[in-house]
Amino acid sequence: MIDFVQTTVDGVMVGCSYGLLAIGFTLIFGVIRRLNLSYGPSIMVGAYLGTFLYVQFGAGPLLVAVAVVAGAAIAGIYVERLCFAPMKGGAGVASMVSSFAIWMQLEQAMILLLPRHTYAFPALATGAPWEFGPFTLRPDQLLMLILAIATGIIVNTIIYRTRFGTGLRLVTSNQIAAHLVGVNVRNVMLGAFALASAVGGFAGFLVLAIDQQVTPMFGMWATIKGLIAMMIGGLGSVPGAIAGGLVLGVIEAHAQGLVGPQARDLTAYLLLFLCLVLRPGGLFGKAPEADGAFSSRST
Amino acid sequence: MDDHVVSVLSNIGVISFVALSAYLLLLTGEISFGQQAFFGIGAYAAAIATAMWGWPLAAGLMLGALAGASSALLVGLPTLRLHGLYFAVATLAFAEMIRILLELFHYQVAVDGELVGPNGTDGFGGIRYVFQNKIGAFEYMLLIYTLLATALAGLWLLERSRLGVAFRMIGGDETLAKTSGIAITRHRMIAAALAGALAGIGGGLYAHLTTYIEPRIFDIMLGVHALAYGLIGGLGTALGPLLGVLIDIGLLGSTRLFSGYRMIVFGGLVAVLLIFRPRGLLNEEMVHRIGSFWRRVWPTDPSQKSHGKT
Amino acid sequence: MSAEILKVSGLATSYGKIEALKGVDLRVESGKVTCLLGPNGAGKTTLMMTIAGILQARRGSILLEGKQLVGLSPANIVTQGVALVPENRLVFPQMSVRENLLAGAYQRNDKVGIAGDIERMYTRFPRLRERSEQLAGTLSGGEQQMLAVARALMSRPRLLLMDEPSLGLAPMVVADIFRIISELNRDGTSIFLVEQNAHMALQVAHHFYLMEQGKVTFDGTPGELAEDEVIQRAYLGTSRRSDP
Amino acid sequence: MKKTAMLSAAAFIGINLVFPAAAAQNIRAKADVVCEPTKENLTYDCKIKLVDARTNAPLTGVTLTVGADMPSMPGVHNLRSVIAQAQGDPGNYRAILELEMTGVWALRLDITGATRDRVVKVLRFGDD
Repeated sequence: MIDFVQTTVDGVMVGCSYGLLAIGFTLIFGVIRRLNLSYGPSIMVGAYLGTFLYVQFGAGPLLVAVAVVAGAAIAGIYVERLCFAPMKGGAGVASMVSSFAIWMQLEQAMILLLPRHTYAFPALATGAPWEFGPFTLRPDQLLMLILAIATGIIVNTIIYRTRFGTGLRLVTSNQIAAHLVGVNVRNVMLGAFALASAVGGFAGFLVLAIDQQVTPMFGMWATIKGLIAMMIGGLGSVPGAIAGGLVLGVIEAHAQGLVGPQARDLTAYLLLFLCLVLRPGGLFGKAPEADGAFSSRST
Repeated sequence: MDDHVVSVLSNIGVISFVALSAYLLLLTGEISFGQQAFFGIGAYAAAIATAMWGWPLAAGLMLGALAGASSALLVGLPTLRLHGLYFAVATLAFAEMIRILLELFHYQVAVDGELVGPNGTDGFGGIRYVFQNKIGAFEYMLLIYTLLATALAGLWLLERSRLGVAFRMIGGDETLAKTSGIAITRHRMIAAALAGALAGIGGGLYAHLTTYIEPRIFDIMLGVHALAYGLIGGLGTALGPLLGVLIDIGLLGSTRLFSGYRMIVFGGLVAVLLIFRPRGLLNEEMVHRIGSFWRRVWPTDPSQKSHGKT
Repeated sequence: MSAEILKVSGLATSYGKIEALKGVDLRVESGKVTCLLGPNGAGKTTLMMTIAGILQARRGSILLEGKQLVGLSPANIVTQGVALVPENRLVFPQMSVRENLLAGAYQRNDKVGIAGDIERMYTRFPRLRERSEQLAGTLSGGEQQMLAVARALMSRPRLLLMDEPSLGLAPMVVADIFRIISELNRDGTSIFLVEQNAHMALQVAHHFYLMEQGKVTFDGTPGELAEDEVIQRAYLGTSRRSDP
Repeated sequence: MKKTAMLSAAAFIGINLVFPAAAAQNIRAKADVVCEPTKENLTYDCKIKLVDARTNAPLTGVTLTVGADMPSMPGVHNLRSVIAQAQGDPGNYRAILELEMTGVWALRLDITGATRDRVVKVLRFGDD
């Protein structure tokens, strides 16, 4: 029982960052209705820039966080300009493959910047774990939880309280209708990529700061975790993304606790597969409508 | 022929199978991120057959194709209802599950006093059929291309058959295809099985080419590459994916041109190419244009044209 | 001849290699209802989408009171005072009726004015007041059409473009829609209307155009031609009749 | 002439595909590989010891070429193979490898000459 609670708490901590990753993914999906495979690699660009500053100049966590977020946002804008903005409506597969090509490009560029396999990443906070009776809580994990929740609140405010957020919601809801009420759809898309990559970048910063190391696999890792959490929660839904992230985090933690590290990933994919087969709309979304936007048919 | 050239050409030939596999599904309008799973299953099946059970290569490759096709059918059943992104991600999830299961797969027997067989993340080495039977690198390359040519001829015939027309119709507009009386479910299953078999044979050839396989080879990178090859080379003809592989592995991967910067150049080129040609270099329009040019240069007897009318 | 609010000349729009509009000329008079009739596939919706800036014109010009609209973004065209009520009632389905109305005022910043306009819309369309907090996707077809019109009006357009407002609606609702069109026009809004329902359209229109295969083939006032002649020309086609 | 060669090659493969030769006829190579980084970035000095797997006798009189591939990117980093030089005791060889990045590489040891075989060794190159 005690183990169960402890594992669940640990899972929630990680799940928060998954949730943030999924929010970014889902924001992009909402406006472009297709998959941006370069989402994780954009975050990796930020992560490597931050690591570079840390390794070369000994930058502190705050500066590194700013670099990660800014780097991710800039890379996100680059991806939007090159892979999505120029594509005429319907070229869904082409822009997705294009985002994959840019994934390869960004990854290699970062490997050129930092060619070693592993680099150290600054810790979020140091200090001995707190003990509450039988439970332990690492201060950096608690800080991560707080920062993740704060980020969620900020994103929520941007989406529901700003003019840009209104535009974003309108484009997500119905792109043509958004055009017709005077939303500058191109700007909103660009903004969505920047915002989403920045949020993803911050999530990436939190995860790396807990792990205290970064490898070239991080880009793929971020794409996959964000994708799974997004799909479990329901495509295009921000509350779903958070829920999907938490579910993924908790279930992974338990799978790892019960069976072992390989079971962790296996369970994550099994959960995703079952979710898609049994409830394609995700745990919290609606069943998918016959959406032609993402299909090779309409290219 | 230079050993390096033979090795590169062999690689191109083998990877072409998985590219064709993804292309076949694209024809029916489905994007799969998971064809690498059937490539991997085929590789393991064929390698187990020759290296551990002492089967001849031909039988091993057949087993690989069979394993690829049957596992494609198996995953096809629950994912049939899914489309577009949902199908793509479901295939990805399946392929990653297979990869992790292969990481947990330990099955070894002693051959000549040495343990051979899948050993989890440590891979599966000693797939030495080609060497034991003194098949030279060049001869093995010929085998790969003979099989590839057979597969292409099969695809060429398929695209001109009723089945192929049905595939393109489903890919074009499923509702329309349904109202034209095409059994969608059955055709999608057939396409999935054929694609699985293609990937399976390719995997079997790959295992015997490199003599060493491990689960990591069959991860999402390979799958998305396979998909990308079709898009780069063009969706107008089965030669498109081959062109894609040729450009990537042949032109960029194997020359030391841009070494270290290869992906930066290649990634950018692909992105720019897709802006101007979202259906690849050899898209339907280009294929049509080449076709009419060919007919002008090489006019055929007009009476032969009537066979398309049935 | 009274002042024109919209003048379209030589307008051509293509989808890939298929030219949907092949040089369209027409004008919408200020303060009047102008109607465009024609068979399916004539290019009517393409014309509307091109005026609204969603589709790019290949040639020709669109002048709104002398100001060129070709090349402007859809958002910019809304700012110029043009609003389109699109075909098939494109509302924001997961948003409430009130949020949809607020979306219509996306480009405005005057909170007080917007609140007043929402109140006016509720007075004009009482059903929308009843459904204020309901999600737009759950409204009936007629209610969605009302909402689409009200949303377009929220931007305070000088020219209202309407694409097939009666499509797929019950006759009672269609009558309602046309009553509202007349009312809006009486209040001073210029209206350019695409319709399949020629009978209803000719009752409200001051001027009408016939369009066929991407070209305007006839224009006149409703009295000028017998109604069945118009219908004959608009939906059965005449211009190519003599061709072999 | 070329056609005949092709045909006979095809026939040879065909026969081999269906009737595999008895495995015992061939020498099975075994290899130990140790790679050390050099002063050059991404360049490694590899010492290879080749033996017959059954008798543990050193393999001599063969040509050894070393290539490398990254399992996580099959076919992507297909480096041009280098010929290893025989050095020191019989069966000992040495090759200098220039890799494109650190990480896990599968080294392809191709043995030609008196006997033909391939051994694949998976090694991690880099700092960790």
